[in-house]
Amino acid sequence: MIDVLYFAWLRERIGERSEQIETDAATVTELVEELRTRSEAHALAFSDMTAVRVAIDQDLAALDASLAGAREVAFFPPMTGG
Amino acid sequence: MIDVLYFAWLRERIGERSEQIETDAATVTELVEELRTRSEAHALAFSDMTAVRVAIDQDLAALDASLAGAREVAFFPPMTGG
Amino acid sequence: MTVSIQSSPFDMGAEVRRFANSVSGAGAIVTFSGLVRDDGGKLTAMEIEHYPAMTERAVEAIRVEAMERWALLGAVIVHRYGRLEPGEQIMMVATAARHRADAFAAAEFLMDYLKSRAPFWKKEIGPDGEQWVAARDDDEEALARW
Amino acid sequence: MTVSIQSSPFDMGAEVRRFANSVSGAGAIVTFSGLVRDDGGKLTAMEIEHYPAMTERAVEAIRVEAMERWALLGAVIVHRYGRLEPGEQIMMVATAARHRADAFAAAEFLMDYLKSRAPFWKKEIGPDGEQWVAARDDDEEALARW
Repeated sequence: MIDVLYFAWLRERIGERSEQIETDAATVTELVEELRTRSEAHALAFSDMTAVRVAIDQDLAALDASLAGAREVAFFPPMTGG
Repeated sequence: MIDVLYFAWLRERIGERSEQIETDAATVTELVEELRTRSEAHALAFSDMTAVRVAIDQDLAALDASLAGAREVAFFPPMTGG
Repeated sequence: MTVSIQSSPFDMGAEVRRFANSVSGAGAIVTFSGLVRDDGGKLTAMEIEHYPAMTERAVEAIRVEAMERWALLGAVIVHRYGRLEPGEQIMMVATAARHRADAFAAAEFLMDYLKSRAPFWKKEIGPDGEQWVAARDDDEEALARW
Repeated sequence: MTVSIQSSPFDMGAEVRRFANSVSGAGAIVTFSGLVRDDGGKLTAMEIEHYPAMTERAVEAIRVEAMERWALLGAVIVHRYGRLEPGEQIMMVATAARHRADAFAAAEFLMDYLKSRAPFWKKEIGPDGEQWVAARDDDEEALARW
């Protein structure tokens, strides 16, 4: 069971702040494949992965990072703070 | 008649903040030559001109600048503000 | 507090004074503050979203990296989230060092990293609607110089 | 006042607040303040001499040059003279711009020029005597980058 979080326009497109996912995905890439099948909104949100960043357990990670031991995966657009 | 001003260690070595000089010097270089003859302290203060900066009428100038029309000439070490 | 993530406004003057009093031996203090620009009435408000569980840790990691890379005597970061009006302060950083080169470089480093590596997202709200601020290519490129 | 040459102390926090309130449309404000370092008890006081008839004009000329070279919405400079104790503020600059790159670059430019082109001379007074601060080669070299 993984908590999946969405921020900014990913949150808005998917219409959820977070969802709990039962998954065997070994990597972020595999998780994204699964998420795309959940709804058209998910498919749209993840249609261009160059616009998506990911954090695993609150640490920035690569899109092909391993999910071994991961409890929380967050997806969001490039950050624009400061 | 030119007002000659001294700052920082030039002021301390010469022992004066300013002096009025009757001079026909056409350039700063010529004025320095004249000032050197006024006392040993002057000669010492002007012994190493690489350590001396000059302003003519409150504008930074080159050591060989013309004195045409000049009313106030100031000598001081490199500046160390900020 | 060396890192503060807050929705409430802050008093830049008071923060600067407190920071200056908190460091000793400093010869140079640099501050940066970011404000919501008033783009000639095109902006009604700025909404800043963040990732609460991650934000403070990510910002502190950036601060620690600056402390390690430059000879700093201190560094503080305040960053707000929520709804902000034009003219309001979004965030500030302050750095203190013996010499000005370290204080300036570290402040610029902090800003470049906060822009692209801290989990904040800005949305501009105007009379004609709202839109997420796009990341700028040159913000990402700015990281390359460090 | 955009340039103030004064012997009295100033309140950095109050100056920053006043400056921020005086500019409109700014997205970035950078400040620098220079303090008398406490060199482990080796310094009793700093004495700053200046050239009263020239100082304000020279500092204003440097300020105007910064305003012309960068897209600034404002710039202010406060510089003290006279006797200062360790920990006291010597001077400050503040710059405001729409974007941070202009505000940072202009503040660094102002500092580099004030160090080497404004008529101030510092003398360090310690328990073992006093001596004029020597100009540093790298302060002069810093000008070359602009």
